[in-house]
Amino acid sequence: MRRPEWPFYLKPGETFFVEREEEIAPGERGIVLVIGPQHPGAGHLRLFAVVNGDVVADVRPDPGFVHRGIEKLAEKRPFWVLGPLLEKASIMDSPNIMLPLMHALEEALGLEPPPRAKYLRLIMAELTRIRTHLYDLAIHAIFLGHSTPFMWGFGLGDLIAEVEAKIAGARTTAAYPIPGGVRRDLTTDGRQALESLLRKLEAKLPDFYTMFFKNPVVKMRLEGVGVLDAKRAVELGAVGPSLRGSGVDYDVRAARPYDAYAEVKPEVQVEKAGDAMARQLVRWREVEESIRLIREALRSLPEGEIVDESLLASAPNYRREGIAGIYGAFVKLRPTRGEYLGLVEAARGAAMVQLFASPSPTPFRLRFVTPSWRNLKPMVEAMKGYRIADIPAIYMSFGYFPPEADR
Amino acid sequence: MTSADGDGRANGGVVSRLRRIIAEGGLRGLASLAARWGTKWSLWPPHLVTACCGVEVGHLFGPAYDAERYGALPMPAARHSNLLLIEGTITMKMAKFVKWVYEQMPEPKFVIAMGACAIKGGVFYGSYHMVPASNVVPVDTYVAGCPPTPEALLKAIEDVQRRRVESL
Amino acid sequence: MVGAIAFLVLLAAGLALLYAVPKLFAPRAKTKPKELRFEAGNPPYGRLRRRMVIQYIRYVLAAASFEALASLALVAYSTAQQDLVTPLALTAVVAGVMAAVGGDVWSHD
Amino acid sequence: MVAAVFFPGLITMGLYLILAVWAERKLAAKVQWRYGPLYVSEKLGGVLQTVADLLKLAFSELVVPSYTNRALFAALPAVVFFVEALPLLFIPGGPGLVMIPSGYGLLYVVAIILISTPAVVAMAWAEADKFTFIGLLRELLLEAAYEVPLVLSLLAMALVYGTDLSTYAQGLPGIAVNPVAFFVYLVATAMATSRFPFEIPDADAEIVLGPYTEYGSSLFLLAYGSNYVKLYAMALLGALVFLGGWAPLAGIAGIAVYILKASALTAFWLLLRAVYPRMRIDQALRLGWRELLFLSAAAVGVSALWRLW
Repeated sequence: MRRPEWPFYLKPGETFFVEREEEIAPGERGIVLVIGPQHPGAGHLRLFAVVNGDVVADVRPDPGFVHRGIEKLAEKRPFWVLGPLLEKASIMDSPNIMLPLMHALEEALGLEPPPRAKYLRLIMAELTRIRTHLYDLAIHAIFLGHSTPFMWGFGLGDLIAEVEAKIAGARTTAAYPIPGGVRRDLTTDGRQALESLLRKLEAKLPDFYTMFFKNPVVKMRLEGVGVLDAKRAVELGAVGPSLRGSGVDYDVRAARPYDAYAEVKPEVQVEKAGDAMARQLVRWREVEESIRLIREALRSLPEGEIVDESLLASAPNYRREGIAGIYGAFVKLRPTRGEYLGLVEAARGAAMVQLFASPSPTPFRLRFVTPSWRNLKPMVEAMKGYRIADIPAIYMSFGYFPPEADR
Repeated sequence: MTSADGDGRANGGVVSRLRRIIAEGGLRGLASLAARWGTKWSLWPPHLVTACCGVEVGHLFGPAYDAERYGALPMPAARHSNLLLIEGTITMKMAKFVKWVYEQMPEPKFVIAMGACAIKGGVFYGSYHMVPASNVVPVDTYVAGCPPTPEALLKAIEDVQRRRVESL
Repeated sequence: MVGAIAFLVLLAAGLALLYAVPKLFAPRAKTKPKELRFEAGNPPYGRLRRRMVIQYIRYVLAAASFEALASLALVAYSTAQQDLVTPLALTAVVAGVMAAVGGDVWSHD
Repeated sequence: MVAAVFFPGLITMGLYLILAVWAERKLAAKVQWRYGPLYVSEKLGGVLQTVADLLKLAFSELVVPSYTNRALFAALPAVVFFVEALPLLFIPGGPGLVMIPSGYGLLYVVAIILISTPAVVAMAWAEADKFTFIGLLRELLLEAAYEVPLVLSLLAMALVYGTDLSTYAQGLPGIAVNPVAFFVYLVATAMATSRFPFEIPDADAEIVLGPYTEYGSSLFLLAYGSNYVKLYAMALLGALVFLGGWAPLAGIAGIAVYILKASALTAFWLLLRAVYPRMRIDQALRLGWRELLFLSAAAVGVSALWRLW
């Protein structure tokens, strides 16, 4: 078999951004633990943790293991294929993480999704919010060594994935929203699948709650661990459940409603404690809130088209060709020059796209700010002063997802 | 059930097959048979997540697909694992560690490259910060998809079992 | 006694067999990373400083002293069959000391 | 000789190792809406999975890194395995079915259980990497947490039955005499064999695999298997001391009863994996030196009352 030569490992020293241990840990005290990238408690992030006995004195993060250059690649791609590129940042949360781009593009192209599309976006966004929260809870459980909620979380996530596949066409990366609408309509089949999914979730979620949140050992591990008070969380720029877990009442869906959130109003979930448990409780309540939102949106789902009328007018073959016809219409569109902003509440927090458009199909520049990137600094600050065993517990309470952070 | 059993039946039962193996290869032949059978049903991937395909790997070991049925069990460290699951994009920064982990794994070892990114780049084709998996480690099986479904991964595990392990 | 010796010899033989099997039959490919210490996928970083976890030293001290008392109670009882006083007194010492100083021991974490 | 080879000796020990690992995976899978190991022997529910893992590990490359003391690195897993198996010398498998008959069997067993932790510590020390060093410290600290309650709970039983293990199968089972001591024994054994809420020394999300991190191939088998040997010895001891061992039967049927009781205890310890995450080391230490210590002291008191009454 061919054994290709890869020269990197011959020069191991160059893999560290801090060459010498002494620069991180001055003096003789403690050891520097290198956690990651091949470490079961860190995923693809590397943490240099200076531990003084069992207490973490300092943590230096080394992100960038999954930096694939999404922002740079976006400058070479026409706007109608940017969605699938940006959704790879957070694939289980794809409708949410793509939405800011869609909002920016719609503004640049002068499109406006019809009401039905807005509601469908909300339904899919909330569905994947549930899935992402369950993912974070499941991974948090396995980081604590609790394999049962891990399995249950992924089992329920699989049910959601199958319904996503039914509605949008793919388990994880469906690229459901498109500029000016959504990719597929909700059929009767999809609606039934969605309703039965919600019933199943409501039947199974209490078990998960008992196993995870009511478990005495989980309480011991999470309560009072990784505390960030409201002031500190805001200073460090935490977003999403990490911010709301510290008692700050901020949710983009409520503060700056987009799509159908103006009509289907979410209730912002806030916890005061600011510890790992509070952040996960916020996630849990948001799961319940999302189920309510989906129900409400399904009840008041308006009839009508799922893409903008003007697009339909310029794509006469849409009825015959389906969504491919719309893509034919995109080719003829050109964005107006200018700077556009999209800001939405993704599952892990506020996601923002800043689009510098020029009258060519490719954007001049695209800036993509993801919630995990914003949460990196608070996460690292929250780890200081706690135990080695708390590192994974704090890590996943922020729902840190490296592909999302590194883009 | 397995091709080994199928062959066994075709050649007149397990006992006569064992006798034939011992006659042909002696102790070494028997050892190789045991090693192949054991390795086939015990492919342990180390915990090395390279990119977002890790989400579907989670589902692979979740209740719906349950790769543990095939004997695959995620392991924390490289020293006691033998199946490297490359979960999507390998960036330049990660490539060093993929190589390092691969080198740390004891022989015999197998590699499954998962997802369009690991094959040629996928949606990130042309990025300045990534390499295809085949430039870093010798890949045994590729799984297409972005991300591949867990079924496809199960298929890849079966493929490694049948095509690679049994021909050791 | 024959049984005990047979057990020990057979066990040792079994364990030796487990060393022999990979030595004889396993494939071998020496690479540099295999020779170095495990560091979560990284090349070895920094020195290994073996420093005791000072935060919990009080528990080690308690264990070192009280384990002797508890074991002594067991031995004392087994050598003087009807004597209940020694084991009870020693257990009372262990529990009493911990009850007296425990608040201080448990609170410093 | 029967005791050495059949029960509680080598053959039962080997079968226990294979079945306990399989049962652990199957039981956890059952709770987690899964099948667990299956296709390796579909008709038998995947019971050969452990055999396959064993063969896989034994036939894979034996890596002994050069940065450490190679002889110690390679030898210590076997030493640990050997030491963990030593309590079996003194545990009777039935009336007269014991390798070394002794009036002080309980004392020997306790002594061996207490000296086995230094062997694990030595193993982790020989590996000499940061994660194993932390695993070593946790092993030491956890021993500090469980050993006094464990010794006291066994002392409580000795106050009632004496230290000759073969007398424990007569009369009332220990659980009826002193349920407090039984509870302490359950928790202390979960700590001693690092069962789940106390799987602190080899916490994979924190310190990779603690003392087992560096071992592959048959070294991993020995190192990891030693844990289950300890579990086997502790399950047999618990079944004898607290559940009456082979009582009420004798002979082959008695052995079956004894194995059933030990399996029930084992299943309890294995199922903890599906129910609890792991604690932090300071929490385990506080538990050991507060709740568990006073419970075990109370157990000694209960036994003294029983004797006086």
